[in-house]
Amino acid sequence: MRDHPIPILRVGKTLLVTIQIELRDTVADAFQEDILSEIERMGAPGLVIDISGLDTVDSYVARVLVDTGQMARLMGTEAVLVGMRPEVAATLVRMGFQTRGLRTALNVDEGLALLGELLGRG
Amino acid sequence: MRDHPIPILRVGKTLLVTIQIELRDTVADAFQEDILSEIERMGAPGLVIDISGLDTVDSYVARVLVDTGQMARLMGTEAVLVGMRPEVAATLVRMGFQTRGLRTALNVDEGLALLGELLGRG
Amino acid sequence: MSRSVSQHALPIRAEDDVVLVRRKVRELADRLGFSSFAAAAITTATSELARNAWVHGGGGDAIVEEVERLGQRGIRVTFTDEGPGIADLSRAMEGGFSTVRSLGLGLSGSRRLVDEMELDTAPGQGTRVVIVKWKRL
Amino acid sequence: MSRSVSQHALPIRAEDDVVLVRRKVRELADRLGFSSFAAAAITTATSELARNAWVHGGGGDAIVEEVERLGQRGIRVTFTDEGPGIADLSRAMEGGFSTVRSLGLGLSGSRRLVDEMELDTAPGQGTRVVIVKWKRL
Ligand SMILES: Nc1ncnc2c1ncn2[C@@H]1O[C@H](COP(=O)(O)OP(=O)(O)O)[C@@H](O)[C@H]1O
Ligand SMILES: Nc1ncnc2c1ncn2[C@@H]1O[C@H](COP(=O)(O)OP(=O)(O)O)[C@@H](O)[C@H]1O
Repeated sequence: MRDHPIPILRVGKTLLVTIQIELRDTVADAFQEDILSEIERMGAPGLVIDISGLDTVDSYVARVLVDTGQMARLMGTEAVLVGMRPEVAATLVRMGFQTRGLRTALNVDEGLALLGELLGRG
Repeated sequence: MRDHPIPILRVGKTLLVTIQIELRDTVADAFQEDILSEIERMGAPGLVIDISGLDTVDSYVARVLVDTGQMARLMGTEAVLVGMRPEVAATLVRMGFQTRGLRTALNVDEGLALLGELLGRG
Repeated sequence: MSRSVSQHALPIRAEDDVVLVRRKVRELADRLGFSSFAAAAITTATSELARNAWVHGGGGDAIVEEVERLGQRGIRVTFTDEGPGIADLSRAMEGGFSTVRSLGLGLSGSRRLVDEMELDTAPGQGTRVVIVKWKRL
Repeated sequence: MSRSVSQHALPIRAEDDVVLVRRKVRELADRLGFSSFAAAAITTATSELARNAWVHGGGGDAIVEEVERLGQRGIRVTFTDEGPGIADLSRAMEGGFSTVRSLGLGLSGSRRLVDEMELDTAPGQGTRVVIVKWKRL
Protein backbone atom coordinates (compact mmCIF):
# COMPACT_ATOMS: atom_id res chain seq x y z
CA MET A 1 0.00 0.00 0.00
CA ARG A 2 1.23 3.44 -0.87
CA ASP A 3 2.16 6.30 1.28
CA HIS A 4 -1.05 8.25 1.68
CA PRO A 5 -2.55 8.65 5.08
CA ILE A 6 -6.07 7.30 4.51
CA PRO A 7 -6.52 4.15 6.58
CA ILE A 8 -8.56 1.26 5.21
CA LEU A 9 -10.01 -0.88 7.99
CA ARG A 10 -11.89 -4.13 7.93
CA VAL A 11 -15.17 -4.66 9.78
CA GLY A 12 -16.27 -8.24 9.16
CA LYS A 13 -16.17 -8.57 5.40
CA THR A 14 -16.78 -4.85 4.87
CA LEU A 15 -14.11 -2.26 4.15
CA LEU A 16 -14.31 0.94 6.17
CA VAL A 17 -12.49 4.01 4.91
CA THR A 18 -12.41 7.14 7.02
CA ILE A 19 -11.38 10.29 5.20
CA GLN A 20 -9.95 12.94 7.42
CA ILE A 21 -7.37 14.67 5.31
CA GLU A 22 -7.77 16.86 2.26
CA LEU A 23 -8.13 14.74 -0.87
CA ARG A 24 -5.74 16.51 -3.20
CA ASP A 25 -5.34 15.47 -6.83
CA THR A 26 -2.15 13.64 -6.16
CA VAL A 27 -3.72 11.69 -3.31
CA ALA A 28 -7.10 11.03 -4.90
CA ASP A 29 -5.93 8.51 -7.50
CA ALA A 30 -3.85 6.57 -4.98
CA PHE A 31 -6.81 6.62 -2.59
CA GLN A 32 -9.12 5.10 -5.22
CA GLU A 33 -6.60 2.53 -6.36
CA ASP A 34 -5.80 1.33 -2.85
CA ILE A 35 -9.49 0.88 -2.05
CA LEU A 36 -10.10 -1.10 -5.24
CA SER A 37 -7.04 -3.29 -4.75
CA GLU A 38 -8.12 -3.99 -1.19
CA ILE A 39 -11.63 -4.90 -2.36
CA GLU A 40 -10.11 -7.42 -4.71
CA ARG A 41 -7.62 -8.77 -2.19
CA MET A 42 -10.27 -9.27 0.50
CA GLY A 43 -13.19 -10.11 -1.75
CA ALA A 44 -15.12 -7.45 0.14
CA PRO A 45 -18.79 -7.28 -0.86
CA GLY A 46 -19.28 -3.96 0.95
CA LEU A 47 -17.52 -0.60 1.31
CA VAL A 48 -18.32 2.21 3.73
CA ILE A 49 -16.73 5.62 3.17
CA ASP A 50 -17.00 7.87 6.21
CA ILE A 51 -16.71 11.62 5.53
CA SER A 52 -17.92 12.90 8.88
CA GLY A 53 -14.47 14.43 9.33
CA LEU A 54 -14.79 16.68 6.28
CA ASP A 55 -16.14 20.18 6.79
CA THR A 56 -15.70 21.12 3.11
CA VAL A 57 -16.40 18.96 0.10
CA ASP A 58 -15.90 20.76 -3.18
CA SER A 59 -17.01 19.43 -6.56
CA TYR A 60 -13.63 17.84 -7.13
CA VAL A 61 -13.74 15.80 -3.94
CA ALA A 62 -17.41 14.98 -4.51
CA ARG A 63 -16.48 13.63 -7.90
CA VAL A 64 -13.70 11.49 -6.46
CA LEU A 65 -16.09 10.03 -3.89
CA VAL A 66 -18.84 9.27 -6.39
CA ASP A 67 -16.34 7.79 -8.84
CA THR A 68 -14.90 5.55 -6.15
CA GLY A 69 -18.39 4.25 -5.40
CA GLN A 70 -19.00 3.56 -9.09
CA MET A 71 -15.68 1.77 -9.47
CA ALA A 72 -16.51 -0.42 -6.49
CA ARG A 73 -19.93 -1.16 -7.98
CA LEU A 74 -18.41 -2.22 -11.28
CA MET A 75 -16.32 -4.71 -9.33
CA GLY A 76 -19.46 -6.00 -7.62
CA THR A 77 -19.10 -4.24 -4.27
CA GLU A 78 -21.86 -2.14 -2.71
CA ALA A 79 -20.59 1.25 -1.56
CA VAL A 80 -22.22 3.50 1.02
CA LEU A 81 -21.16 7.08 1.78
CA VAL A 82 -21.82 7.97 5.41
CA GLY A 83 -21.57 10.91 7.79
CA MET A 84 -22.03 13.84 5.45
CA ARG A 85 -22.49 16.98 7.53
CA PRO A 86 -25.56 19.22 7.09
CA GLU A 87 -23.57 22.14 5.70
CA VAL A 88 -21.78 19.88 3.23
CA ALA A 89 -25.06 18.41 1.96
CA ALA A 90 -26.57 21.89 1.62
CA THR A 91 -23.54 23.23 -0.23
CA LEU A 92 -23.33 20.35 -2.71
CA VAL A 93 -26.99 20.48 -3.66
CA ARG A 94 -26.91 24.28 -3.95
CA MET A 95 -24.01 23.93 -6.37
CA GLY A 96 -26.10 21.67 -8.55
CA PHE A 97 -24.36 18.43 -7.66
CA GLN A 98 -26.29 15.32 -8.73
CA THR A 99 -26.02 12.27 -6.53
CA ARG A 100 -26.46 9.75 -9.36
CA GLY A 101 -27.46 6.68 -7.42
CA LEU A 102 -25.01 7.09 -4.58
CA ARG A 103 -26.05 5.14 -1.49
CA THR A 104 -25.85 7.05 1.78
CA ALA A 105 -26.39 6.52 5.49
CA LEU A 106 -26.27 8.75 8.57
CA ASN A 107 -23.22 7.18 10.14
CA VAL A 108 -20.95 4.15 10.09
CA ASP A 109 -23.33 1.94 12.10
CA GLU A 110 -26.26 2.73 9.84
CA GLY A 111 -24.04 2.20 6.82
CA LEU A 112 -22.99 -1.24 8.01
CA ALA A 113 -26.61 -2.11 8.77
CA LEU A 114 -27.68 -0.99 5.29
CA LEU A 115 -24.98 -3.14 3.72
CA GLY A 116 -26.11 -6.08 5.85
CA GLU A 117 -29.59 -5.74 4.40
CA LEU A 118 -28.45 -5.16 0.83
CA LEU A 119 -26.15 -8.13 0.93
CA GLY A 120 -28.84 -10.36 2.35
CA ARG A 121 -27.31 -10.86 5.72
CA GLY A 122 -29.50 -8.36 7.62
CA MET B 1 -22.48 -22.81 -32.52
CA ARG B 2 -20.14 -20.76 -34.63
CA ASP B 3 -16.44 -20.73 -34.65
CA HIS B 4 -15.52 -18.27 -31.94
CA PRO B 5 -13.60 -19.45 -28.95
CA ILE B 6 -15.83 -18.21 -26.15
CA PRO B 7 -17.22 -21.19 -24.25
CA ILE B 8 -20.78 -21.07 -22.92
CA LEU B 9 -21.20 -23.40 -19.96
CA ARG B 10 -24.24 -24.46 -17.99
CA VAL B 11 -24.37 -24.31 -14.20
CA GLY B 12 -27.77 -25.61 -13.14
CA LYS B 13 -30.17 -23.47 -15.17
CA THR B 14 -27.73 -20.59 -15.41
CA LEU B 15 -25.48 -19.87 -18.37
CA LEU B 16 -21.88 -19.09 -17.56
CA VAL B 17 -19.77 -17.32 -20.14
CA THR B 18 -16.08 -16.78 -19.50
CA ILE B 19 -14.41 -14.24 -21.75
CA GLN B 20 -10.71 -14.73 -22.11
CA ILE B 21 -9.94 -13.61 -25.62
CA GLU B 22 -10.06 -10.19 -27.16
CA LEU B 23 -13.60 -9.31 -28.26
CA ARG B 24 -12.96 -7.95 -31.73
CA ASP B 25 -15.76 -6.49 -33.84
CA THR B 26 -16.08 -9.59 -35.92
CA VAL B 27 -16.32 -11.82 -32.86
CA ALA B 28 -18.56 -9.58 -30.78
CA ASP B 29 -21.74 -10.03 -32.80
CA ALA B 30 -21.33 -13.80 -32.97
CA PHE B 31 -20.66 -13.84 -29.23
CA GLN B 32 -23.89 -11.97 -28.48
CA GLU B 33 -25.96 -14.02 -30.86
CA ASP B 34 -24.71 -17.34 -29.52
CA ILE B 35 -25.48 -16.32 -25.96
CA LEU B 36 -28.99 -15.23 -26.83
CA SER B 37 -29.69 -18.39 -28.85
CA GLU B 38 -28.43 -20.50 -25.98
CA ILE B 39 -30.64 -18.63 -23.52
CA GLU B 40 -33.64 -19.45 -25.69
CA ARG B 41 -32.66 -23.05 -26.27
CA MET B 42 -32.12 -23.73 -22.56
CA GLY B 43 -34.79 -21.43 -21.21
CA ALA B 44 -32.08 -20.03 -18.95
CA PRO B 45 -33.39 -17.53 -16.39
CA GLY B 46 -29.89 -16.36 -15.49
CA LEU B 47 -26.65 -15.42 -17.22
CA VAL B 48 -23.22 -14.84 -15.65
CA ILE B 49 -20.50 -13.19 -17.73
CA ASP B 50 -17.06 -13.59 -16.19
CA ILE B 51 -14.44 -11.03 -17.28
CA SER B 52 -11.80 -11.74 -14.65
CA GLY B 53 -9.51 -12.79 -17.51
CA LEU B 54 -9.60 -9.37 -19.15
CA ASP B 55 -6.86 -6.91 -18.22
CA THR B 56 -8.11 -4.27 -20.69
CA VAL B 57 -11.70 -3.33 -21.42
CA ASP B 58 -12.04 -0.42 -23.82
CA SER B 59 -15.26 1.46 -24.49
CA TYR B 60 -16.06 -0.81 -27.40
CA VAL B 61 -15.89 -4.00 -25.34
CA ALA B 62 -17.70 -2.32 -22.44
CA ARG B 63 -20.49 -1.46 -24.83
CA VAL B 64 -20.70 -5.05 -26.13
CA LEU B 65 -20.91 -6.37 -22.56
CA VAL B 66 -23.60 -3.92 -21.46
CA ASP B 67 -25.57 -4.52 -24.65
CA THR B 68 -25.44 -8.27 -24.15
CA GLY B 69 -26.85 -7.85 -20.65
CA GLN B 70 -29.64 -5.65 -21.98
CA MET B 71 -30.49 -8.13 -24.72
CA ALA B 72 -30.70 -10.93 -22.16
CA ARG B 73 -32.92 -8.78 -19.96
CA LEU B 74 -35.28 -8.07 -22.86
CA MET B 75 -35.66 -11.82 -23.23
CA GLY B 76 -36.44 -12.12 -19.52
CA THR B 77 -33.04 -13.36 -18.31
CA GLU B 78 -31.14 -11.73 -15.46
CA ALA B 79 -27.54 -11.00 -16.40
CA VAL B 80 -24.67 -10.44 -13.96
CA LEU B 81 -21.21 -9.25 -14.93
CA VAL B 82 -18.56 -10.65 -12.59
CA GLY B 83 -14.85 -10.47 -11.93
CA MET B 84 -14.02 -7.00 -13.19
CA ARG B 85 -10.49 -6.17 -12.10
CA PRO B 86 -9.70 -3.05 -10.07
CA GLU B 87 -7.70 -1.41 -12.86
CA VAL B 88 -10.45 -2.08 -15.38
CA ALA B 89 -13.11 -0.55 -13.11
CA ALA B 90 -10.94 2.50 -12.46
CA THR B 91 -10.19 2.97 -16.16
CA LEU B 92 -13.81 2.72 -17.26
CA VAL B 93 -15.09 5.19 -14.68
CA ARG B 94 -12.25 7.62 -15.41
CA MET B 95 -13.19 7.52 -19.09
CA GLY B 96 -16.71 8.57 -18.19
CA PHE B 97 -18.39 5.21 -18.70
CA GLN B 98 -21.85 5.05 -17.12
CA THR B 99 -22.90 1.77 -15.55
CA ARG B 100 -26.63 2.21 -16.25
CA GLY B 101 -28.25 -0.51 -14.19
CA LEU B 102 -25.70 -3.20 -14.90
CA ARG B 103 -25.73 -5.96 -12.27
CA THR B 104 -22.31 -6.93 -11.00
CA ALA B 105 -20.72 -9.33 -8.52
CA LEU B 106 -17.20 -9.96 -7.31
CA ASN B 107 -16.77 -13.42 -8.82
CA VAL B 108 -18.62 -16.35 -10.35
CA ASP B 109 -19.76 -17.77 -7.01
CA GLU B 110 -21.15 -14.43 -5.83
CA GLY B 111 -22.79 -13.96 -9.23
CA LEU B 112 -24.53 -17.31 -9.01
CA ALA B 113 -25.61 -16.56 -5.44
CA LEU B 114 -27.01 -13.18 -6.52
CA LEU B 115 -28.96 -14.82 -9.32
CA GLY B 116 -30.26 -17.39 -6.85
CA GLU B 117 -31.67 -14.59 -4.70
CA LEU B 118 -33.02 -12.58 -7.62
CA LEU B 119 -34.72 -15.59 -9.10
CA GLY B 120 -36.19 -16.64 -5.76
CA ARG B 121 -34.11 -19.70 -5.14
CA GLY B 122 -31.83 -18.13 -2.56
CA MET C 1 -19.11 50.56 -0.94
CA SER C 2 -17.50 47.95 1.23
CA ARG C 3 -14.42 48.74 3.26
CA SER C 4 -11.48 46.37 3.59
CA VAL C 5 -10.73 45.65 7.26
CA SER C 6 -7.88 43.20 6.80
CA GLN C 7 -6.21 41.58 3.87
CA HIS C 8 -4.03 38.52 3.17
CA ALA C 9 -2.35 37.78 -0.12
CA LEU C 10 -1.66 34.12 -0.81
CA PRO C 11 0.04 32.58 -3.84
CA ILE C 12 -1.51 29.72 -5.79
CA ARG C 13 1.60 28.12 -7.21
CA ALA C 14 1.07 24.50 -6.24
CA GLU C 15 -1.86 22.24 -5.54
CA ASP C 16 -1.23 22.49 -1.81
CA ASP C 17 -1.74 26.25 -2.00
CA VAL C 18 -5.38 25.62 -2.85
CA VAL C 19 -5.71 23.99 0.54
CA LEU C 20 -3.95 26.90 2.28
CA VAL C 21 -6.25 29.50 0.70
CA ARG C 22 -9.28 27.47 1.68
CA ARG C 23 -8.01 27.19 5.28
CA LYS C 24 -7.45 30.92 5.51
CA VAL C 25 -11.03 31.55 4.44
CA ARG C 26 -12.39 28.94 6.83
CA GLU C 27 -10.46 30.53 9.75
CA LEU C 28 -11.78 33.96 8.91
CA ALA C 29 -15.36 32.66 8.61
CA ASP C 30 -15.04 31.03 12.02
CA ARG C 31 -13.53 34.15 13.55
CA LEU C 32 -16.32 36.34 12.17
CA GLY C 33 -18.91 33.95 13.57
CA PHE C 34 -20.34 32.76 10.25
CA SER C 35 -22.89 29.93 10.58
CA SER C 36 -21.57 26.49 9.61
CA PHE C 37 -23.62 26.72 6.42
CA ALA C 38 -22.29 30.13 5.40
CA ALA C 39 -18.75 29.05 6.28
CA ALA C 40 -19.06 25.90 4.16
CA ALA C 41 -20.47 27.97 1.29
CA ILE C 42 -17.65 30.52 1.10
CA THR C 43 -14.98 27.89 1.83
CA THR C 44 -16.27 25.62 -0.91
CA ALA C 45 -16.53 28.44 -3.47
CA THR C 46 -12.97 29.41 -2.56
CA SER C 47 -11.84 25.85 -3.11
CA GLU C 48 -13.47 25.75 -6.56
CA LEU C 49 -12.03 29.07 -7.73
CA ALA C 50 -8.55 28.53 -6.31
CA ARG C 51 -8.48 25.14 -7.99
CA ASN C 52 -9.55 26.75 -11.28
CA ALA C 53 -6.74 29.32 -11.02
CA TRP C 54 -4.36 26.42 -10.47
CA VAL C 55 -5.69 23.86 -12.98
CA HIS C 56 -6.95 26.12 -15.77
CA GLY C 57 -5.01 29.32 -15.11
CA GLY C 58 -1.65 27.68 -14.46
CA GLY C 59 -1.40 29.29 -11.04
CA GLY C 60 -2.11 32.77 -9.74
CA ASP C 61 -2.89 34.66 -6.56
CA ALA C 62 -5.63 34.93 -3.99
CA ILE C 63 -6.44 37.85 -1.72
CA VAL C 64 -8.55 37.02 1.30
CA GLU C 65 -10.17 40.08 2.92
CA GLU C 66 -12.40 40.85 5.82
CA VAL C 67 -14.78 43.53 4.61
CA GLU C 68 -17.37 45.78 6.23
CA ARG C 69 -20.37 47.64 4.82
CA LEU C 70 -22.98 49.50 6.86
CA GLY C 71 -21.89 47.66 9.97
CA GLN C 72 -22.16 44.26 8.28
CA ARG C 73 -19.11 41.96 8.19
CA GLY C 74 -18.17 39.81 5.26
CA ILE C 75 -15.45 37.93 3.43
CA ARG C 76 -14.17 38.90 0.02
CA VAL C 77 -11.81 36.68 -1.94
CA THR C 78 -10.14 37.74 -5.18
CA PHE C 79 -8.54 35.20 -7.52
CA THR C 80 -6.29 36.27 -10.36
CA ASP C 81 -4.32 34.31 -12.88
CA GLU C 82 -2.44 35.06 -16.09
CA GLY C 83 -3.72 31.93 -17.81
CA PRO C 84 -5.55 31.50 -21.13
CA GLY C 85 -8.75 33.15 -19.91
CA ILE C 86 -12.20 31.76 -20.60
CA ALA C 87 -13.25 31.93 -24.24
CA ASP C 88 -16.91 31.03 -23.93
CA LEU C 89 -17.86 32.50 -20.59
CA SER C 90 -21.63 32.07 -20.85
CA ARG C 91 -21.13 28.41 -21.58
CA ALA C 92 -18.64 28.00 -18.73
CA MET C 93 -21.11 29.69 -16.35
CA GLU C 94 -23.99 27.46 -17.41
CA GLY C 95 -22.69 24.55 -15.37
CA GLY C 96 -22.04 21.01 -16.48
CA PHE C 97 -19.43 22.22 -18.96
CA SER C 98 -15.85 21.24 -18.32
CA THR C 99 -12.69 21.09 -20.39
CA VAL C 100 -11.13 18.63 -17.95
CA ARG C 101 -12.16 15.42 -16.18
CA SER C 102 -14.46 17.23 -13.82
CA LEU C 103 -18.07 18.05 -13.09
CA GLY C 104 -17.99 21.58 -14.49
CA LEU C 105 -19.77 22.90 -11.39
CA GLY C 106 -17.01 25.22 -10.20
CA LEU C 107 -18.11 28.51 -11.71
CA SER C 108 -21.87 28.00 -11.78
CA GLY C 109 -21.86 26.38 -8.35
CA SER C 110 -19.72 29.07 -6.74
CA ARG C 111 -22.08 31.79 -7.90
CA ARG C 112 -24.95 30.03 -6.14
CA LEU C 113 -22.99 29.84 -2.88
CA VAL C 114 -21.99 33.49 -2.48
CA ASP C 115 -23.79 36.84 -2.27
CA GLU C 116 -21.73 38.57 -4.95
CA MET C 117 -19.56 37.28 -7.75
CA GLU C 118 -17.72 39.22 -10.42
CA LEU C 119 -15.79 37.70 -13.31
CA ASP C 120 -13.30 39.40 -15.64
CA THR C 121 -11.73 37.37 -18.35
CA ALA C 122 -10.81 37.40 -22.01
CA PRO C 123 -8.94 34.94 -24.22
CA GLY C 124 -5.23 35.41 -23.57
CA GLN C 125 -5.87 37.97 -20.84
CA GLY C 126 -6.08 35.75 -17.77
CA THR C 127 -8.96 35.55 -15.34
CA ARG C 128 -10.03 37.52 -12.29
CA VAL C 129 -12.86 36.42 -10.04
CA VAL C 130 -14.12 38.26 -6.94
CA ILE C 131 -16.58 36.68 -4.52
CA VAL C 132 -18.20 38.14 -1.40
CA LYS C 133 -20.19 36.46 1.35
CA TRP C 134 -21.85 38.54 4.10
CA LYS C 135 -22.52 37.40 7.62
CA ARG C 136 -26.27 37.16 8.23
CA LEU C 137 -27.40 39.52 10.95
CA MET D 1 12.07 17.58 -23.97
CA SER D 2 11.62 13.84 -23.80
CA ARG D 3 14.11 11.50 -25.40
CA SER D 4 13.09 8.39 -27.35
CA VAL D 5 14.78 5.28 -25.93
CA SER D 6 13.27 2.69 -28.26
CA GLN D 7 10.71 2.75 -31.00
CA HIS D 8 8.39 0.29 -32.80
CA ALA D 9 6.33 1.09 -35.86
CA LEU D 10 3.20 -1.01 -36.30
CA PRO D 11 0.68 -0.84 -39.11
CA ILE D 12 -3.06 -0.54 -38.46
CA ARG D 13 -4.39 -2.14 -41.62
CA ALA D 14 -6.81 -4.67 -40.16
CA GLU D 15 -8.87 -5.00 -37.02
CA ASP D 16 -6.43 -7.54 -35.62
CA ASP D 17 -3.69 -4.90 -35.82
CA VAL D 18 -5.52 -2.93 -33.12
CA VAL D 19 -4.97 -5.91 -30.83
CA LEU D 20 -1.29 -6.11 -31.77
CA VAL D 21 -0.66 -2.42 -31.03
CA ARG D 22 -2.41 -2.78 -27.70
CA ARG D 23 -0.31 -5.83 -26.83
CA LYS D 24 2.89 -4.01 -27.68
CA VAL D 25 1.95 -1.19 -25.33
CA ARG D 26 0.93 -3.58 -22.57
CA GLU D 27 4.28 -5.43 -22.86
CA LEU D 28 6.22 -2.20 -22.66
CA ALA D 29 4.18 -1.02 -19.65
CA ASP D 30 4.91 -4.29 -17.88
CA ARG D 31 8.58 -4.16 -18.77
CA LEU D 32 8.89 -0.60 -17.46
CA GLY D 33 7.17 -1.62 -14.23
CA PHE D 34 4.04 0.49 -14.60
CA SER D 35 1.40 -0.14 -11.92
CA SER D 36 -1.55 -2.26 -13.06
CA PHE D 37 -3.65 0.94 -13.07
CA ALA D 38 -1.23 2.94 -15.19
CA ALA D 39 -0.76 -0.01 -17.54
CA ALA D 40 -4.52 -0.40 -17.98
CA ALA D 41 -4.83 3.34 -18.61
CA ILE D 42 -2.27 3.59 -21.42
CA THR D 43 -3.31 0.24 -22.92
CA THR D 44 -6.97 1.24 -22.98
CA ALA D 45 -6.26 4.67 -24.50
CA THR D 46 -4.15 2.91 -27.13
CA SER D 47 -6.99 0.57 -27.89
CA GLU D 48 -9.41 3.49 -28.33
CA LEU D 49 -7.13 5.49 -30.60
CA ALA D 50 -5.93 2.55 -32.68
CA ARG D 51 -9.54 1.56 -33.17
CA ASN D 52 -10.38 5.13 -34.23
CA ALA D 53 -7.55 5.11 -36.79
CA TRP D 54 -8.97 1.86 -38.12
CA VAL D 55 -12.73 2.55 -37.96
CA HIS D 56 -12.81 6.29 -38.70
CA GLY D 57 -9.47 6.82 -40.42
CA GLY D 58 -9.64 3.76 -42.67
CA GLY D 59 -6.36 2.44 -41.27
CA GLY D 60 -3.02 4.04 -40.49
CA ASP D 61 0.08 3.56 -38.40
CA ALA D 62 1.12 3.46 -34.77
CA ILE D 63 4.53 4.18 -33.29
CA VAL D 64 5.10 2.82 -29.80
CA GLU D 65 8.04 4.43 -27.99
CA GLU D 66 9.76 4.17 -24.68
CA VAL D 67 10.66 7.72 -23.68
CA GLU D 68 12.74 9.32 -20.96
CA ARG D 69 12.69 12.79 -19.43
CA LEU D 70 14.72 13.89 -16.45
CA GLY D 71 15.25 10.30 -15.42
CA GLN D 72 11.56 9.49 -15.63
CA ARG D 73 10.42 6.68 -17.93
CA GLY D 74 7.28 6.75 -20.01
CA ILE D 75 5.41 5.45 -23.02
CA ARG D 76 4.56 7.54 -26.04
CA VAL D 77 2.22 6.28 -28.75
CA THR D 78 1.64 8.12 -32.01
CA PHE D 79 -1.33 7.28 -34.24
CA THR D 80 -1.57 8.61 -37.79
CA ASP D 81 -4.10 8.04 -40.51
CA GLU D 82 -4.90 9.58 -43.89
CA GLY D 83 -8.66 9.44 -43.29
CA PRO D 84 -11.29 12.20 -43.45
CA GLY D 85 -10.03 14.00 -40.32
CA ILE D 86 -12.32 15.35 -37.61
CA ALA D 87 -14.43 18.31 -38.66
CA ASP D 88 -15.84 19.36 -35.30
CA LEU D 89 -12.98 18.61 -32.94
CA SER D 90 -14.33 20.37 -29.85
CA ARG D 91 -17.55 18.40 -30.15
CA ALA D 92 -15.69 15.13 -30.65
CA MET D 93 -13.53 15.87 -27.57
CA GLU D 94 -16.52 16.66 -25.34
CA GLY D 95 -17.44 13.01 -25.06
CA GLY D 96 -20.73 11.28 -25.71
CA PHE D 97 -20.55 12.27 -29.38
CA SER D 98 -20.16 9.54 -31.95
CA THR D 99 -20.72 9.22 -35.68
CA VAL D 100 -20.99 5.45 -35.36
CA ARG D 101 -22.88 3.03 -33.10
CA SER D 102 -20.60 3.60 -30.17
CA LEU D 103 -20.27 5.33 -26.82
CA GLY D 104 -18.25 8.29 -28.11
CA LEU D 105 -15.84 7.98 -25.17
CA GLY D 106 -12.73 7.21 -27.20
CA LEU D 107 -11.23 10.67 -27.53
CA SER D 108 -12.50 12.31 -24.35
CA GLY D 109 -11.87 9.17 -22.33
CA SER D 110 -8.35 8.70 -23.64
CA ARG D 111 -7.38 12.20 -22.64
CA ARG D 112 -8.46 11.47 -19.08
CA LEU D 113 -6.32 8.35 -18.95
CA VAL D 114 -2.98 9.76 -20.06
CA ASP D 115 -0.63 12.51 -18.90
CA GLU D 116 -0.30 14.22 -22.27
CA MET D 117 -2.39 14.14 -25.42
CA GLU D 118 -1.94 16.07 -28.64
CA LEU D 119 -4.32 16.02 -31.56
CA ASP D 120 -3.69 17.27 -35.12
CA THR D 121 -6.48 17.00 -37.61
CA ALA D 122 -8.31 18.86 -40.35
CA PRO D 123 -11.09 17.85 -42.74
CA GLY D 124 -9.51 15.87 -45.57
CA GLN D 125 -6.08 16.00 -43.93
CA GLY D 126 -6.12 12.86 -41.82
CA THR D 127 -5.58 12.65 -38.08
CA ARG D 128 -2.54 12.42 -35.84
CA VAL D 129 -2.80 11.75 -32.11
CA VAL D 130 0.11 11.52 -29.67
CA ILE D 131 -0.33 10.26 -26.11
CA VAL D 132 2.19 9.99 -23.29
CA LYS D 133 1.96 8.24 -19.93
CA TRP D 134 4.76 8.57 -17.37
CA LYS D 135 5.68 6.02 -14.79
CA ARG D 136 4.94 7.36 -11.30
CA LEU D 137 8.03 7.61 -9.18
N1 LIG E 1 -9.21 30.48 -14.21
C1 LIG E 1 -9.57 29.92 -15.38
N2 LIG E 1 -8.80 30.09 -16.49
C2 LIG E 1 -9.14 29.52 -17.67
N3 LIG E 1 -10.25 28.77 -17.85
C3 LIG E 1 -11.06 28.57 -16.81
C4 LIG E 1 -10.79 29.13 -15.53
N4 LIG E 1 -11.80 28.78 -14.69
C5 LIG E 1 -12.65 28.02 -15.42
N5 LIG E 1 -12.23 27.90 -16.70
C6 LIG E 1 -12.91 27.17 -17.80
O1 LIG E 1 -14.29 27.05 -17.52
C7 LIG E 1 -14.66 25.66 -17.46
C8 LIG E 1 -15.71 25.45 -16.39
O2 LIG E 1 -15.12 25.71 -15.12
P1 LIG E 1 -15.77 25.09 -13.83
O3 LIG E 1 -17.24 25.41 -13.82
O4 LIG E 1 -15.00 25.52 -12.65
O5 LIG E 1 -15.65 23.54 -14.06
P2 LIG E 1 -14.36 22.58 -14.01
O6 LIG E 1 -13.22 23.35 -13.41
O7 LIG E 1 -14.88 21.48 -13.13
O8 LIG E 1 -14.14 22.18 -15.42
C9 LIG E 1 -13.38 24.92 -17.20
O9 LIG E 1 -13.43 23.59 -17.65
C10 LIG E 1 -12.36 25.76 -17.96
O10 LIG E 1 -12.38 25.45 -19.32
N1 LIG F 1 -8.99 9.05 -36.56
C1 LIG F 1 -10.19 9.64 -36.81
N2 LIG F 1 -10.52 10.04 -38.08
C2 LIG F 1 -11.72 10.61 -38.33
N3 LIG F 1 -12.66 10.84 -37.41
C3 LIG F 1 -12.42 10.47 -36.13
C4 LIG F 1 -11.18 9.85 -35.77
N4 LIG F 1 -11.21 9.61 -34.44
C5 LIG F 1 -12.41 10.06 -34.01
N5 LIG F 1 -13.16 10.57 -35.02
C6 LIG F 1 -14.52 11.17 -34.93
O1 LIG F 1 -14.77 11.59 -33.61
C7 LIG F 1 -15.93 10.92 -33.07
C8 LIG F 1 -15.71 10.63 -31.59
O2 LIG F 1 -14.67 9.69 -31.45
P1 LIG F 1 -14.59 8.83 -30.14
O3 LIG F 1 -14.67 9.75 -28.97
O4 LIG F 1 -13.40 7.95 -30.22
O5 LIG F 1 -15.92 7.98 -30.17
P2 LIG F 1 -16.38 6.75 -31.09
O6 LIG F 1 -15.17 6.27 -31.84
O7 LIG F 1 -16.90 5.80 -30.06
O8 LIG F 1 -17.45 7.31 -31.99
C9 LIG F 1 -16.10 9.67 -33.92
O9 LIG F 1 -17.43 9.21 -33.93
C10 LIG F 1 -15.62 10.17 -35.28
O10 LIG F 1 -16.65 10.87 -35.94
